[in-house]
Formats: sequence, C-alpha cells, structure tokens
Amino acid sequence: MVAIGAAVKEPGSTRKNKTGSWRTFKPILDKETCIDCENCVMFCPEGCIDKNYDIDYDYCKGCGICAEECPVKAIKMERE
Amino acid sequence: MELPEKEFLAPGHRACAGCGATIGVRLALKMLGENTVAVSATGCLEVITTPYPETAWEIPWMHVAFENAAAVASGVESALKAQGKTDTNVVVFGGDGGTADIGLQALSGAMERGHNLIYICYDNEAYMNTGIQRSGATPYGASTTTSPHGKESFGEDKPKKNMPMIMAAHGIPYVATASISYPEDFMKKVKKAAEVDGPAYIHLQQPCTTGWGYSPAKTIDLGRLAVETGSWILYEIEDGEFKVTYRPIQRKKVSEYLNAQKRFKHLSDLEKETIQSHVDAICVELKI
Amino acid sequence: MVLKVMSSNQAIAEAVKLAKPKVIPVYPITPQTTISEYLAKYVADGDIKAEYIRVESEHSAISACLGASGTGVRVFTATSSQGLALMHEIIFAAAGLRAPIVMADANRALSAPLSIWNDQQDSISERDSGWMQIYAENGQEALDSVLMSYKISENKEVLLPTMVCVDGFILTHTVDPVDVPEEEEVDKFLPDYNPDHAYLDPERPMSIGTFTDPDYYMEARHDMEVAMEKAKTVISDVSQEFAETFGRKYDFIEKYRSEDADTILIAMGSICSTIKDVIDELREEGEKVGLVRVRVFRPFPVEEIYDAIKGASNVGVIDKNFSFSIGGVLHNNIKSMMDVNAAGFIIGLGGRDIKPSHIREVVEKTKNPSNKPLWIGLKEEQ
Amino acid sequence: MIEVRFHGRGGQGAVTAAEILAKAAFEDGKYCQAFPFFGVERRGAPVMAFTRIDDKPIRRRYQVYNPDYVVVLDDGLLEVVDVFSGIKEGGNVIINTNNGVENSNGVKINKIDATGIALDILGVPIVNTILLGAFAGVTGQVSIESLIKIINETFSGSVAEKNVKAAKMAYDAAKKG
Repeated sequence: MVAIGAAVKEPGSTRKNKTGSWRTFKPILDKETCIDCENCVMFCPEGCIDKNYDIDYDYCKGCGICAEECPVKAIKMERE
Repeated sequence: MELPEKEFLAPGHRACAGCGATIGVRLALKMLGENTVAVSATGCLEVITTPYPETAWEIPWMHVAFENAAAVASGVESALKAQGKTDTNVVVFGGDGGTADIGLQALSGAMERGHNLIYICYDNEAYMNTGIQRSGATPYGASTTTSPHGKESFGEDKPKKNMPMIMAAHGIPYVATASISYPEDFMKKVKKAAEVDGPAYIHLQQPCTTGWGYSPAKTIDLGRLAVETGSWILYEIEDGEFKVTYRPIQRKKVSEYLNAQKRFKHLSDLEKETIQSHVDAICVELKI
Repeated sequence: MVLKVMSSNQAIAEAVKLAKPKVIPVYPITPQTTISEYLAKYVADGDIKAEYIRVESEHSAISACLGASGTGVRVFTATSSQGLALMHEIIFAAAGLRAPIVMADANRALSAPLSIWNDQQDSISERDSGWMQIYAENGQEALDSVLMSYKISENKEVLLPTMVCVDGFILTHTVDPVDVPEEEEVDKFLPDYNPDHAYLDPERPMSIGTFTDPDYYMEARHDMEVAMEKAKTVISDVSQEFAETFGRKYDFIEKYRSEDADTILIAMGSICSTIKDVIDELREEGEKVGLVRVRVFRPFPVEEIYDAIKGASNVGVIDKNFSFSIGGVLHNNIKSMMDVNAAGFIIGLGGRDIKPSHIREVVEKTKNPSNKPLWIGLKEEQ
Repeated sequence: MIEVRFHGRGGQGAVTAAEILAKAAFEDGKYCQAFPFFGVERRGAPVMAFTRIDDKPIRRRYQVYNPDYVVVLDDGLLEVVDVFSGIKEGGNVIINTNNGVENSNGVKINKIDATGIALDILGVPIVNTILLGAFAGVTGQVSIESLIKIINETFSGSVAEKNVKAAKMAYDAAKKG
C-alpha cells in the first residue's frame, strides 16, 4: 500500500538510509587543533558535523570538503 | 553571523558526495527557519531528497513538475494568504534548467504578479540530473553532452543567459546573486529576501563535482575561484539599487578557474583569452 | 425555487460562488472566457472570498491549483481545448497527487486547423488521466455537477479531481432558465473542506510529490484505479443526497424512452437535448427509439449502460470526437466492455451544427449498421 | 414554439437583444432559450443570434433555420446576408431602415427607423432595444412591461432610462402601425 499521492508524512526520514557506506575516505577531526571556525559545519553537504565537531559517520559520504576547507588542517582524510 | 544550529535537510539523501546544491539548501533553510514551505522543480534536488517512502525535508515540501515550480508556489502562497498565514515563508528551489529554460514563463508570471515568495535558482550550469546536458545557464566554452567539444566545436558557443537581470527587469523588490562558497553573503541575502514584501530572486552558483569535473573535496574551492577570478560576480539589487557585495582584493586569472575543471579542459589558450577578455570587460565596468 | 435566465458559463460561476473555493487560478480562453470574467467580478465585488490568480497560462493555472490544493484548501479553475492540452502534463500530476480539484472544461475542438467551436475531443483526450469526467446536458446540470463534484472529489475514499464538461457555445453561451440553490442549503450539502491526506503545514511537515522507483509506482497507480472504482458508490450516494436536498436527481446515465426501445442511441452532452426532441417525433411516427445519455464518463458506468441497452436490437453510439483508425471513443469504450453490436457515428466536429435530420440519419443507419464508424454531416467531395 | 433570428453587425447588440427577448419572455411566464451564432466576428462584421420561446421547457440545441420572426438591426446587411432565408410562411420581418425595402413573397415587412430614434434618444446608433420595442408592438409575443424590466436589469442609470424610453417609443409606433 502506497500512501495517498505517494506523500511522505515522516519528515527527515532519509535518515533511515545510512550513506556512510558510500565512503572510501574517512575524515578524522583533531579537536586539539580545531579553532572552532565552523567552516566544516557550514560546508558539509550532508549536514552531519554538529556544533561540537562530532562527525556522524552513519551519513558522512567522505567527500573531503571539510578537510579541504579547514584553515588549520585539523581534519585528515584516512582510508576506510 | 551566528550559524543557526537546526538542520532542515536531513542526511541520508542521495546527493553525490561533495554536492554543492545540498549545501545551498541547508544554508538557506537555516535562515528561513521552520515556518517555511518549500517547492521544488524537477531536478537533482527533488530526486535526491525524496526517494519514496523517504524524504530529507523537515519542512513541508511539494514538487509537481519541471517547468512549473513558480506557478505551484504561486498557488501555495495565495492559499496561505487566503488562510491568513502570511508569516509563513514560501521558498522555491529550481535548478538552472527549471529556471532559465523550461520554467522561465511560469517564473516570469509569478514575479510579475508579485507573490510574496523567495525563488532560489541553484545554478550548476547544465542539466545535471539527466547527465550534464547544456542549459541556458551553461557558460561559454563549457563542454557538455549536448554541447560537446570536437573537431568543429569548442563546446558551448553562447554566453550564459543573464537570469538575475531578467528577474530585475520585472521590477521585483529584491534580486541577488550568491555563491555557496560565500555562505555569510548568501545567508544575509536569504534573510533580506525573506524580509521583503513581494517576490525575491536569488541566483546561487553551486559547483557540481560530476558535471564540472573536479574532485568532490574541491566544491567550495571552485565556487571561490569563480568569484575570485570575476567569472561569477556577487551583487544584489534592492529596490532597483545595484550593489556589488563582494570584491576580490586581487582578481585572479580566469584560466586558474577554467583549468581546474574537466568541462573547460579542451579550450585553447586563445579561447581562454577570449573568456578572460569577456570577464575583464564586465569587471572593469563594475570596478572589480 | 427561483429560476434565472443565464448561460451555462454563468451557471458554473454561480456554482463556484456557492462552493466557496479559497483560490481560483484561471486563464481566459474562448469559450470558457466568461467563466473567468464572472469569477473575477465576484471576487472584485467581495461575493467570493478567494485569491484570484491571474496566471500567465493554463499550465500555470492548473499548477497553482495544485499548489493551493496542497495546502488543503478548495480550489477551482476552468479551461477549454488548447488550454486543456497545455495543462496535459499537470492534469496527470493532479490526479496522481490525489488533489480534489474541480475544473470546468468548455468543450472545444483541438487545433489544427484552428477552431473555437464545439466538439469533445479536448476532454476525451484526457480520459486516461485519472480525472473523473461529467458531461452536462444543460446549464442546470453544469451548476449542479460542480457542487456534486466537490463532494465526490473530496471524499476520502476517492480523492481524485473532477472535470465538468460543457459544450462550448452550445451551452456556454446559450441562456436558459436555471435554478440557483440557496447558499444555506449548499453550505449544508457541501461544508468546508478539511483534508487530512495532504497539506503543506509547518506544524505537521510532509513531502508531496515524491519520486517513486519501480517498487512503488505501479501500486500508486493501482490505488488510483481502486479509488476510481470506489467513486461509483460515492457518486451514487452524493447524487442521492443532492436529490434529497435540491430535488434534482442525476445518475451515471440518463434513460430517455429506452425501456421498450428497439433502437437506442447513446451520446453525451448537449446533443442529447436535440436527440430527445427527435425521439419524441419518431415515437409519434410509430418508431420505438430511445436514448441513453452517458453523464459520467469516468468512472465508466459499464453495468448501467449494458443494462440499459441489452434489450435493444439496434444500438448507435454518437461521438463528438474520434481516435484515428478506430472511431469514436465512447463507441469503442462500449464495444470493448460489453457484448453488444453497436454502430458508431462521428458528428458535430469543430462546431458543425447538428440538426434533427442528422439524428434521423443516425437512427436509420443504426438500423442498418455498417462495420465502419460513419461520419455524419460530412460534406460531399466537391 | 416561436423562433426568432436576429441579424446585426458586431457591436450593434444583436446577441444582447436575443438574450433580453428571452429573459422578457421568461418574465412573461414562458420558457426561453437564446444564443449567438458563435462567431469570431469583430466589431462591424455580420452576426446572428437566436431566441426560442415556448410554453414548455425547450430542449433542442441547434441553430434556427426556419424562424417565425426575423429582426434585422441594419439594412446594410441585406446586400451581404439572406435575412429572409428559411422564414416561415406568413413570417414577419422587423427591419431597421429609412429606405424602401423590397417585399419578399409572403413575408410581412415592418420597417422602423431605429437608427434615427437611437441617435435622437441615445446619442449613439445602438438599436437593439428599439427593435425589441418594435418586436413587442408588432408581434405581441412579449409584453412591453417585461421588456422594460429586463432592459432595466441589463443596463443601469441613464443608459437604462434612455433605452427604456427608446423601446417604448418604438413599441407605441409599431402598435399604431
């Protein structure tokens, strides 16, 4: 049974889809080096880095934008 | 500017790694907040965010077709008005194809009628959803699958359609260009767009890893290069008043931007010079 | 009951006024134009409290309807011919999104060659869209059908849009007496629309218009077919309630002197009025002729039609439309769904006036049927 | 049933005349139907409109081919349109003219200088209500009271007033013969 008009009543339900499995490289953030500039939070296409700079690996696709945009190189991309 | 914490586009969506469109949507929604209804044109964004039975949207969202997002939003806005819900933002996300090409008539109608809505064109400069076909927003010299370079061709042979100025010609209260690589500038413009009474149009350039041909990590870098070289200019037109909102301190050579992308790889030095002189002409006029 | 002399277009506008939609996006086109003008005037005078959107095309008219309907309000639009064709893509989307939109179509021929006059090719060509279709015989029925359509479309078991079709000019621009029901009675019959299946409301966010992969699409379309089937019961119930409230009873089909008829004609829309006159004449001449008027074309009333015609020796189906190589669409629908030997006739395309002599010719040729659909009123080659 | 055919030029109000006649007959307690011949004609081009009046509901939906009455709003049309076409035996034509119009066999012709009356009273050569007044006077198929009522509903203010005056004048003239 498909919902009427194939509407989806559960907001944000793509969370069921763990895109972390798409990843080849994994960002590792060194909180000691981090200067709290929010660049990585802002630029993450998945929105999966929170204000405490914890990365949600369930969804991180490993694009590497965060590492690229970190002004102090606090994020390293490591092979899964 | 304080970055609002709440996310309105959930992860788990099906965008390419390094997608620029979702960055733009995330930032825009942070500024608009939860009292917002979004309408999408058919395109990448619609397909990657709503694979039934899932949705990435945390706010009410509607999609009908490729060419009618502005008309659908007109109906949404009018209906909300009829119900006295005038404080709800209505935002439209259309790609460059859905905006500059097939959706232009509906968009023009909506702008001219003065609906209180915010139209954001997320411009990746070709039909990326269907595999990189040329759009009216594809820049001069870019190779796409329908404007390929070859023995007789250097790729797209027409300049990019000037959508923001077409919108400005409608006399709407707010028009702006933006880039995902300048988030504060973009978010300020979204806020202004939400505050004006009447239609607002923001043309957001958004690099596309797949269509432009660069490594996913470079998305923000490419957007920045476009602006730093003067290839994409950040401005706003508020009640008819034109203002450049960001000026690079030292304008970089356009070739630096072109050479970073596969879609321009085939260009000869001479063709790159032609592009440089086009950019120079505009930048000199705008004192960039 | 107070009868007023008015055109079908005005009757439709009166029905819309009574149905109280919140949003009316409309684009003028001949011969629908006066509907858009009446509604504009009613809104300008404050007689309808609605947002009237002066869209730049029919495509945007139906798109704006869908957006507005998505927020959970009642909407109305009207179109004709080229305008309906321009809406085509969104017509399908409206049904698929299960939006209970009611739209009037002033039936007009499709270009080319360009014609502003009546036939039913425009709406017939949308028969597979998932919209319910009602073909009105006169202005009274057009008004009543708009009111009933909202109640049918908005029923939770149905949730499919409805197209009320009226013959261009022959009805849209012809004035005759119409009973406009009282507002209080209509309010009781058709209360405000309060949907719970789809809405754009920040308080309870949902996504409408999603993307389905092969795991879901077929079921979604099948659900629409199930709803179209359920609509039959709902249409019967609503017709019954309408009859009890307003004293006018409508059914899927109307039978006119067909009970004992040897020859039965089947047709849709305003032509049926002329046919009835001709039947009366033929009956006086001793011929047992009757009419079955198909009023609801989608959902298609197979059992009702079959029951009405199974006793007749000769059946002739009259279409103001045709499908190339096959003939009239109503004719083919009937032949494909029931075991009857029915002759097919194409008539009145592009506004060709249909005279009693044409109907007599159809009756004669129904009694001596040809294998091929016949074009009636076609000029001999010069 | 009586059937009436109006001939006019776009802008002269033939379609409105057909509708006013229908509504006036309805006011008299009859059933009615009125419709234009559905043209794309612009201002000045020949147009037709039809009215049917009966004691019982009217069903038929085709053009009037055998009218009982023909109303011609402009004698210039005689050169381009066969206004007498199909008219019933003993039928009656009411025509706006200040010239001599040839009698056609068996058809009664009633001439009225409606343009003259229109220019005098309305100040514009719009003759539809005047011909309706004449129609009421000549045929007796509609009452002048109902006609006046519908003219007042169709127009407003001084336009309605002047049209009523003009229609009444034409009615009285026709009554006198």
